[in-house]
Amino acid sequence: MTYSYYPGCTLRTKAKKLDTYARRSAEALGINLEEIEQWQCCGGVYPSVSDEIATRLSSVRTLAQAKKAGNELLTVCSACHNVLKRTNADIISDADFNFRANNYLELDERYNGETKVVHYIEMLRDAVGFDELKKKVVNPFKGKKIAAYYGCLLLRPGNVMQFDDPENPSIMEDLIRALGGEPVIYPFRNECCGGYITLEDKSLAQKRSNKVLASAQEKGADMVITACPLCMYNLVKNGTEHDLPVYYFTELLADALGVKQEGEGQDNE
Amino acid sequence: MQRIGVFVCWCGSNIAATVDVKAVAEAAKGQPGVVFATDYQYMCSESGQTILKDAIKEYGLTGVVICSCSPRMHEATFRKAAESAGLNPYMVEIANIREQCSWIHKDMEVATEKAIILAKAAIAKVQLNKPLVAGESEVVKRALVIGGGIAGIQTALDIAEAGYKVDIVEKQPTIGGKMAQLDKTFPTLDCAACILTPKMVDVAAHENVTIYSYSEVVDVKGFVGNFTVQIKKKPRYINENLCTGCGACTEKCPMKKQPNEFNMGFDKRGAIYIPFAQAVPKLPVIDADACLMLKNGKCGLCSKICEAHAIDYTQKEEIIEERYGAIVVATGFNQIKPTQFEEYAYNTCPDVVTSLEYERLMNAAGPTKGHLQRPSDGQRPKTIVFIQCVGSRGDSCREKSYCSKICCMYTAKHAMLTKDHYPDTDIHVFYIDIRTPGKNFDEFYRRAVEQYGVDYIKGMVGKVYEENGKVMVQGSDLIDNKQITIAADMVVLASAVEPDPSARSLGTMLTASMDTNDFFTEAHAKLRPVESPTAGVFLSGMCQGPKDIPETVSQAGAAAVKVIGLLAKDKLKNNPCVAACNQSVCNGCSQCANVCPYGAITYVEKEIRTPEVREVRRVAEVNEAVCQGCGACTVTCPSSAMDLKGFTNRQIMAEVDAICR
Amino acid sequence: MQIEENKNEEFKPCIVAFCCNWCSYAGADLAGSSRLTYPADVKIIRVPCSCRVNPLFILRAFQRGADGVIICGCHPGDCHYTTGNYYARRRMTLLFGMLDYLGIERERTRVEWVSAAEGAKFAATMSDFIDTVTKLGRNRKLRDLRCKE
Amino acid sequence: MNNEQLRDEIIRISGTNPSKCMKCGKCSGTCPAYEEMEYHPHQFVSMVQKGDIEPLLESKSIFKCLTCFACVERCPRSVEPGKLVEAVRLMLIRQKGANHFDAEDLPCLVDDDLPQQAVVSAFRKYSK
Repeated sequence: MTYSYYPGCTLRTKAKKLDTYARRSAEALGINLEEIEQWQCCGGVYPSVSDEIATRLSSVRTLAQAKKAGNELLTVCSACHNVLKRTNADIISDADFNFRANNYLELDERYNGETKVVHYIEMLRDAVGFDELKKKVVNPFKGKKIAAYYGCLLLRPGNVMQFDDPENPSIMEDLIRALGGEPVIYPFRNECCGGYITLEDKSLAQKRSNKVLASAQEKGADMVITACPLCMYNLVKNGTEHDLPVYYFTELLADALGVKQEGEGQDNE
Repeated sequence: MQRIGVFVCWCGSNIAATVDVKAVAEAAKGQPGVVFATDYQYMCSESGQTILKDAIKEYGLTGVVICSCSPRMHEATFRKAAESAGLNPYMVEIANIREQCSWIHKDMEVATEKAIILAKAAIAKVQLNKPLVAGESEVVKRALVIGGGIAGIQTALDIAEAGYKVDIVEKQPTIGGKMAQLDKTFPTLDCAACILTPKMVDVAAHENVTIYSYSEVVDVKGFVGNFTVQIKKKPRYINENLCTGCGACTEKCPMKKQPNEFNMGFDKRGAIYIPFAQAVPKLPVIDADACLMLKNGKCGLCSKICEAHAIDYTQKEEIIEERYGAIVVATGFNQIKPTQFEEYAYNTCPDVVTSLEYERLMNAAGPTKGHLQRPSDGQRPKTIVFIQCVGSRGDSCREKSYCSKICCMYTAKHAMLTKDHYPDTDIHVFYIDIRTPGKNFDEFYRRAVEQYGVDYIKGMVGKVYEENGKVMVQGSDLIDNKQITIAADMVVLASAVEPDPSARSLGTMLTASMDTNDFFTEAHAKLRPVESPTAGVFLSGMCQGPKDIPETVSQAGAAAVKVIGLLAKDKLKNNPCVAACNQSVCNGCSQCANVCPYGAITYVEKEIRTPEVREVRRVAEVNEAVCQGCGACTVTCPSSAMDLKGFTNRQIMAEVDAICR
Repeated sequence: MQIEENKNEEFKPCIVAFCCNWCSYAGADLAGSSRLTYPADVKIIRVPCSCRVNPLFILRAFQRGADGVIICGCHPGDCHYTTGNYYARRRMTLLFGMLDYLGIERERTRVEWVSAAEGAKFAATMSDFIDTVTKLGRNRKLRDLRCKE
Repeated sequence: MNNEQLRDEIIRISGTNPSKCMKCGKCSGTCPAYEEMEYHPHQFVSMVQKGDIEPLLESKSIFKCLTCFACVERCPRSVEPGKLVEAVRLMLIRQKGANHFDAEDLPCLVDDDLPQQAVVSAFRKYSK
């Protein structure tokens, strides 16, 4: 199985772990990731309003490139996933945006939303299968109580993202089970960590992140996993009232699959 | 050539404001056959009808066109008026220039032009109309009520009291419906069981009533006055004639772990069970999915205990066929399970319940004997939050678009009853609007606020979550302009009501139309609220829309009156717009009989005499009492022998021509 | 004949709608009582059931200058006469295929299911159909060859 | 622009319809940045509906929205208040010299671990 892979800018720098382990795990699972050539930043946040055209163009370009390769487009970062998937939905449902974006980009072939955007976890569920994944686990996280942190971007808006039930998701919990851990369900797993507000109002980001961690801790979590570099930053840097370790889900995955090399200890521990 | 009169109605300003009625009348005058044309303010009024009658006599009219509202509205009115003036009623045609013209167009010129075309089409049709005489058919003097809740019980009782036979079909093992599950009823707080159970006994004891419990309607054929219905009796595995209802079998059943539906799953019942103490008929039923004997032939304990030898594991499903003159739909409602609204944590937190579940938790005959205990740990909740409008009044695909109507009142009831039992309970109600339009309703709600000190918070809840053993409710208080979080012990969701899912297939069987929410539609929203557009099918209770008990009971009575009015007739006038065979060109190919959904077409050997031929051959004959006039045969006939009276090929072609020209 | 196109006059199509009495005609009434507007180019003929619509009526309409014909019936399974709309659906499938073969564009004919409760759908369907036919322009394939009075 | 024009412009930018609101307040009941906002999500809806945009443009509230889409997801009437907040913010920062965020401010805000994503997002949200 081959996917067009879109890492996104943060995975090249601050969130190298998210990327490295995603690639290594994919290899172990027999999934081929072909990085898209000359990809551009997705823009970081989806512009919610309908008259923002330019800010969505780079995403359309990425989507069109995946279409050329004929593969589904795989993302790992929640934010990139949200922006790309929603932009793709807009191309399909918003004729005005489709018209303007295509006219502006002047691609070889008009892009009409042909690419399917898939998140890495969806790939694990649908292409690999959690049962199959379980069979390939060599270092199960036995007895570990792991809290999945979805944040807002993977799930919302539910009708576009169609990732899971936006209020009561279970996909990351299923992943944790497949890796041998014990999922911890806590109410703030789908509430915002504060996101980019850390630059505008640090105290608000601290408040939100602490709230998330407190909720996970109250339900007995040993660690938290996330798919988003910004959530990671907020939970670690702003959620200072709690010392729950936070990992990228790919790191756990690589560890469980035995492809995490010696010396790459869980440095958040 | 007909002598046609054209009457253009203003409908006050409804038509006249957008259609130049004078111009329409003027244009009609120039049409072939039109000898008289006029306009009037309200054609349907007494004086409007007089104008029509006088003109028929004065001008010797043989055909009439009324340009007015939809024929579904007043066709019958005008036909009756014409008949009283000596004209055959089927010589009247309506041009719909209100619903299909003046109300949908804004520009006077455009609307007038269209109205003239519609008038011309109707005139062209009337040119070809022929006087029709309606036949008659027998009325079967028996009614069927589908659903045995309070609506069905009341309708059946009223029909039975008038002296007609009536059958109730109830899919549950007992009648009583949702009302039997309720504790007290608003706004008088009388006990639901105390007012319902005597009615259940009355209806069961009535000599004119037959109850088919644990049964479903599986097929409906026929038409008003003469329906043939198949009822499937599901096996109870109990011989009804032998069983004494002692209940000994239910006590000894080893499979005691089945969730009890009547108590919303809060306690358990056996595989053989009587739904509740006052069930009617008071007979046990065996849950075939749980019974060891039925599943693998091992056990048979209940059969050994039963002194009356009433247990019959071999019982099979039975189909009963019965004929009815009228059918009443009383299929009721369900409260939705708010699993789609996980922001309220219904799935994840056991102490978040729906209001019907709360009703059972409060009920003296319920799983906790009336002691309020929260489901998670059996503790008495000290702080309770009620959330209104869960799943109602929405616009997204999750919610129902309508107001469920009863929630405001039952929540006030729950709050007061809880405070009555446990005065130290803190009660908060999140509401969007309080809707109390009913007699003594607002006073009731005010009592909850003023006397009982229930805290009503205008705002909606954004998230419910569990934290440190409490149910945290985060919502907005719009009056104080604050976001608040209440640490509650229990949360009660007033989730939306929806029509019972069985209604959908029933609607198809009855060819009774439903709205987009699967509520049955009424023949007229204001003037015929208890009749379905399908003749002979009547509506009672929640199957037509959300309503409370008093409204349900009054609608049930109204439906009964309509049924009685129908059954009181010995004969019904048929629709004369039925198929007719031109036997001189019929070749007896049988194609029409194949497509006829009613079996109205038979074949006879008949001598055919035309100028060219004189022979005996097989030709089609239409049974006018059975034909419903759909017209399927007319199109299928290869020799165009079949035609539909009132909608003949030539008439429709004339309309097409008039529109296209 | 081809000069006609150069006229600046706005093209107003002539559209015939056959509506069954029980669902679609009632839906049209509901569109009216809800004051949902749609263009006046469509004129409705009431028939008891969509299965009453003889293909000849449609041919006749095109022959007499209609630019589009739409047939509206109850949703499948909801027919007042139980099965009428199924007959209509099959007959129209055949007829539309034939019309297409004759060069009358597929878009000029349509079958739609509109229930008595779907006033909004009725108005939207009509607007959309009128829009489609308007874009196609005048129907010239079938014409009345008789001498005009 | 007068109030009506302002309202129409916000509706155009946002692509959402505030008159669908039934004033239930669920958006404000769900908003994680509620305490930090002077005008709360439900007020955005009602004020936009009235054309009362000026106070919103002047308020810090437009920079407090986390774009977490909680109100968008949970709004029972599909009003999606988050889009209105975004539209008001855009109306402001699209004006010349109205950038809320300057590249010069950045160095003192950024620490070693801050992901690029945050910087990109913040510029998207706060500047043009």
